Amino acid sequence: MPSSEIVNQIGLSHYLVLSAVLFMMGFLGVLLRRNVLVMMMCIELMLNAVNLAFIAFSKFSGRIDGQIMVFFVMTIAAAEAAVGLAIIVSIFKRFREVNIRFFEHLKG
Amino acid sequence: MGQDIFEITINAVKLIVIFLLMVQAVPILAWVERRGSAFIQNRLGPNRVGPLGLMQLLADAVKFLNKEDFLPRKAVRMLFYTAPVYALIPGVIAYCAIPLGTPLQIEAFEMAGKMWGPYTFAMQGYEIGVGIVFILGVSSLAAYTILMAGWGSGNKYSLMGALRASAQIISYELALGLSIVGVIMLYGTFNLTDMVLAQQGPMTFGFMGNQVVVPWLPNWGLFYQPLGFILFFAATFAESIRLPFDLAEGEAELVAGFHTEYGGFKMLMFFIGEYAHMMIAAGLVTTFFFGGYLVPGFTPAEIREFVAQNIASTPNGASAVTSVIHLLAYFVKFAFFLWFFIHVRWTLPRFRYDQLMDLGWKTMLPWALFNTILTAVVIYVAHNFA
Amino acid sequence: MTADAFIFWFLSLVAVMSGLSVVMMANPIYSALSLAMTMVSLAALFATMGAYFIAGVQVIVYAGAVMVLFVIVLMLFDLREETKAFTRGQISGAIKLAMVGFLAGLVVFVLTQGVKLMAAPDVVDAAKLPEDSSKALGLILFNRHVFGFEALGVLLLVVAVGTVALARSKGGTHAKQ
Amino acid sequence: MNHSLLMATLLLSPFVGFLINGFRYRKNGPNLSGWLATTAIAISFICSVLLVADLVGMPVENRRIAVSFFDWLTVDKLKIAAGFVVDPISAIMILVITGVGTLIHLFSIGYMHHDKGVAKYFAYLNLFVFNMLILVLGDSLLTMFVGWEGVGLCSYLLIGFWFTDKDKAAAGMKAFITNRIGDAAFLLGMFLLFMTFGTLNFHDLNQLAPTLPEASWLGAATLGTLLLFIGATGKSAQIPLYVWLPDAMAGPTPVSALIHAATMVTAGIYMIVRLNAMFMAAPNTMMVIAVIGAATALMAASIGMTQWDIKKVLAYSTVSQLGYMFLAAGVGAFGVAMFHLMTHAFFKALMFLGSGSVIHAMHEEQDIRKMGGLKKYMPITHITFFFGWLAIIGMPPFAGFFSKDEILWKAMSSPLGHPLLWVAGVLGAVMTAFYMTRLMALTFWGKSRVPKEVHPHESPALMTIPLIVLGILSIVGGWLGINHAISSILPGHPANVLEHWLGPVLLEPSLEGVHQSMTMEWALMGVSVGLAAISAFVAYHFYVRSPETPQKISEALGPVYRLVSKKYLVDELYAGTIINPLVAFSRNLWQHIDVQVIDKTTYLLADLMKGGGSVVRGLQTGNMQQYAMYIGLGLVAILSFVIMR
Repeated sequence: MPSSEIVNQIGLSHYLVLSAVLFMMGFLGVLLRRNVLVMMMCIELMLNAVNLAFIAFSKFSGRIDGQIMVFFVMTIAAAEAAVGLAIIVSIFKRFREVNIRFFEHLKG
Repeated sequence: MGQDIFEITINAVKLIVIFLLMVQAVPILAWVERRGSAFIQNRLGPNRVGPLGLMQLLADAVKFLNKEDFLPRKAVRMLFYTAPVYALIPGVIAYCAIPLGTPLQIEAFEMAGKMWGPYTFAMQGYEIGVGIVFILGVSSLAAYTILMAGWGSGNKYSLMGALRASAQIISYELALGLSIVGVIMLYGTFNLTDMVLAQQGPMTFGFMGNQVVVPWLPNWGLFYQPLGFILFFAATFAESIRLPFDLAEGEAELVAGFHTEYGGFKMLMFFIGEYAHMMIAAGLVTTFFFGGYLVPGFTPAEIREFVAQNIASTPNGASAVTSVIHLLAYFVKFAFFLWFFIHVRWTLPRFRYDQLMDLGWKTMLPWALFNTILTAVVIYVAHNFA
Repeated sequence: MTADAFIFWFLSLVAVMSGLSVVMMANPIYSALSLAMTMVSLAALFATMGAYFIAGVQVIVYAGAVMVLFVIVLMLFDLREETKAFTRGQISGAIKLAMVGFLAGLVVFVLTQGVKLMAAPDVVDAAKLPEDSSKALGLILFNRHVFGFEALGVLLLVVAVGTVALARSKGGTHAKQ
Repeated sequence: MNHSLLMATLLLSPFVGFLINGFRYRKNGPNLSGWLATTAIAISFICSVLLVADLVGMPVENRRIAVSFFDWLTVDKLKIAAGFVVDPISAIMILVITGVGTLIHLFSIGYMHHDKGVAKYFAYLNLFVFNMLILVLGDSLLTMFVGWEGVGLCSYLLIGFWFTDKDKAAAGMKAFITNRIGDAAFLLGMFLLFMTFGTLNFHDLNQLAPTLPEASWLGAATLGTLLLFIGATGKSAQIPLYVWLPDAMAGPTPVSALIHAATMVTAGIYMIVRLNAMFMAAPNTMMVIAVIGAATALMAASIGMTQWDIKKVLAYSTVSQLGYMFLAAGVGAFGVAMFHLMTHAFFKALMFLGSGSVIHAMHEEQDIRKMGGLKKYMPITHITFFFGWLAIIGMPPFAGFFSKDEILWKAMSSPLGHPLLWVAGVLGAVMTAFYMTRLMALTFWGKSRVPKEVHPHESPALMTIPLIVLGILSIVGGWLGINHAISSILPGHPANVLEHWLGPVLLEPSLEGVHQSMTMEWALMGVSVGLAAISAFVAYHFYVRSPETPQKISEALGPVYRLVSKKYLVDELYAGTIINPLVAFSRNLWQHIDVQVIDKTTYLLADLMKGGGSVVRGLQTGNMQQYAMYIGLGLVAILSFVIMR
């Protein structure tokens, strides 16, 4: 069994490591998945990981600002998701398919 | 969860009892609905099976059980099967958070050679600090069951129904949430029990520095938040997709909406889910606006003291009896609202979808905002110009 | 294994597993639902850390609305099982994997070493934050950060208008003729 | 009348004529533009006559009208004002320019009547006269240089007037370029003089000129004057740079008359006479001038004898007469040079205009082999031409005799002179008499070789009046400068008017030490006139009585004759030695250096840029995941760097 101190004593680093792991998973998803919607979701996952880190810092440093930041991040994420989905809808209407290859048409 | 085994078991038993209570309530409500609607439509309704047709629902249950378990060809297996199960979970979780009665105090007693300390058991599933936020959150997850069912069954119409229903739920969640804000400002807490206790005794409130007491009125939230009550009550109809907002499965247009392809026991699960939502709505209305488990006009302390004198002298017995009394009080209000919910279905015509959306976004939302601002102003004036 | 520790490990396990399934699932609907699961588990984690209001908001806003949006869009597109879920190119895939792995290693290393400096005082401060920090959050949000709050309101308005314009622009039932 | 107003009108009226004709060159018809130009020059002529009259009235020692309009250039030490001076020397010049100019303008009204761009022609002519006046009246070398350049430009414009014809345009270009070479030397001379003497003003330069003559060739005065002389050879068509004048005949005949006989070509001599003190201080330059003058006279005269084009013959005769003027200037006889310049202006302008009317009559035919016996058809032109002929070969009563003999006498008697120079002079005179008589015989006397379809007729009055006036002048012109020997035998001993007029202004070599015996003078005069008469008779005999004899002689002489008739192959020499190597050098300069070196490097740079661009373009694939990967890699790099440090 890992040393009891790490398992039982849940400290800031536990939360941060969890957030890092989630963030990396999201990043990997963004890199690897072909379907743009899933990419968007992975971005949401990354944002959630960030929120977790914020809350952890806010709890362990005793300042409330973390939670306010989470509040802002959440709104931005919602806005980003909305616009992203609108773009994806218009791409879908145009190409009947929703994968990253069609976004290359937006290339300059 | 509790310090020792005894408390944990009691809590577990409490949860199961509430769950069973909800599940059993559904057939009764169904019976009430069918009989009520029959009488409204000048017909008798089910009266063959058992006295006054009470056993009809049992027969239906048996019928549902042995119906063929049918899977549509283009359905998405996993979603199709999990949707009904998931229909029930949010309803039950939310209901357990509603306080049903005064907490039961048990003195320390000796049993099986071991001293068991004093316990207090809350007469509700579990005590949640931020009651309202928790309930709102859980109820907003209901949209997933609808979407899963709609799309899972691979039927274009059911998908249409599901999309409309989920859009409706999300929009009215907004109105619901905002109307509650007035209540939260009034009681200054998210905790449901505190809200109920805040509605004790006759109507008393501080205004312009002096305490005004209105003896003949109970201290209910309704009188402080009339507009809030109306909005909240209408929004709950939409939340639980009950008439007049049940466009999702309006028979004429979309057959049965998102649960068209479901038959047999899966249909039953959806049925229960729907009624569970109705029960939550009724419970919340009573808690916010009608004093929850309080007997109108009397504070729990008075009742306990009355019981201690002439009914049950031992402390355990007294708290038990008061709890039962408050449970009954809560149950009466709760039943009344359920009855009301059901019979509204047979009296109001169905909204068209765009009317539904307009009502949600263009009338209820502004009014809810207005209510919030009004309450804020009134509270500010009341407190600051003391 | 204290209760809190158990809760933390259980929730983080759920979060990690559902996070992984978001990336790995071939069918986008399943990944969407697993993402919803992750969000709910994160909300629970927030609750363990005393941020009840944020947990509630997370569930209502994120899991309840944004994810529903995703699911609705996915269902409208009627995306079923994807044969080639991952982008082509083995080498680039390998590079990406290696890069993310290394990055994760780096970050975790930094966190475990660096945060130790932070860890010391946290036990003391924990008490400072009230058990239910919703009230404190509300106070500060509407006093010091009121401008941010209003800006967010405007942002959401802009987004709403933008999204409608964008969605209606090209074809579809409500397209401008 | 105050002098500055007169000077201004004198200068500006041709300029105004140029402006009017210039800007309305499409709209002005032949008559309007012609009479406009002529009146402009006539006004200048009147002004110059008035000015000269005032000048005559002035006391002898400071006969000088100086007018300064504005300060043109003040740079450190160099202060040049737009100052103009009329003194005895420039008086003669302005009278000649405006007088002969007016006559030539009158003549060209008739001559150019059928030409399309008549207004343009007259605009150029007016501009030419304006520039010539500036050249002559300028009080400093720089102002003179302005006129010098202007005149060069106008000669280019007028020679290449019919620029649509390639050869004529080439001739204009040739004239301009050779002049420019001369001008370059002129500029260097000016710089040198300014550097040493600190001023460019004629009056000051003459004062500052070193009194005792410089011995060495590299002295400031010698080198400066030598460079100025090279400039003069360019402008006045002497040995090295004379090649442009024969080709300049491509221009309309009145142009040749005005520019290439009377005015522009004399600019060189005028400049030397202007700076006489400076030139006197440089005996070496004087010797060079005399030798080149004599050589040019001989060479041009010899070529003249072999030419068949009427204007070419006259052109070479001009070159040789200019040679005589330089010879006179070279031996220090500045006054006589001016005198010959004046008389030459009269009879050469006359003969050019005469040839013009002949060509006009013969419908643009210039080859004298197709003429002959025109005496009958063109009596006035013949008579005036006859007087010009007598003047040029130096028959006693006519202008030519006095000025040319004076030059020959000065060549012999002057301290700077030399018997050899006199011999060259006489030989030149003999040849001049021969080719002029040949010209007269072939065009006017003898059988008519005019082709049937051509009917020569006398030119209209407009063209014959100037001929008559010039004819009278070429008779009377000579009497202005009768020398002592002749005046002694003439009744009333008429004084040498020119001598008195120019004497005080010019610094001529002092004659004390030299014994001037009258008998010697008479002897030399007799020899030269006799020889000239004999050669004239021989030429008459050749070309009128027995036309085939010159044929036989030319075959007998064979190669010599061909060499001379091909103008000693000087053009080919220049082409071979200077022009072609220069062109070849610049071509391979262009081929190798410009193309290979310069272009290649610029292209290299451009290619580098393009190459670099294409490398970076690889990054821009539009694949968003690739971009994300780059972000990740960047992050990893930064993080690892931060940690490692």
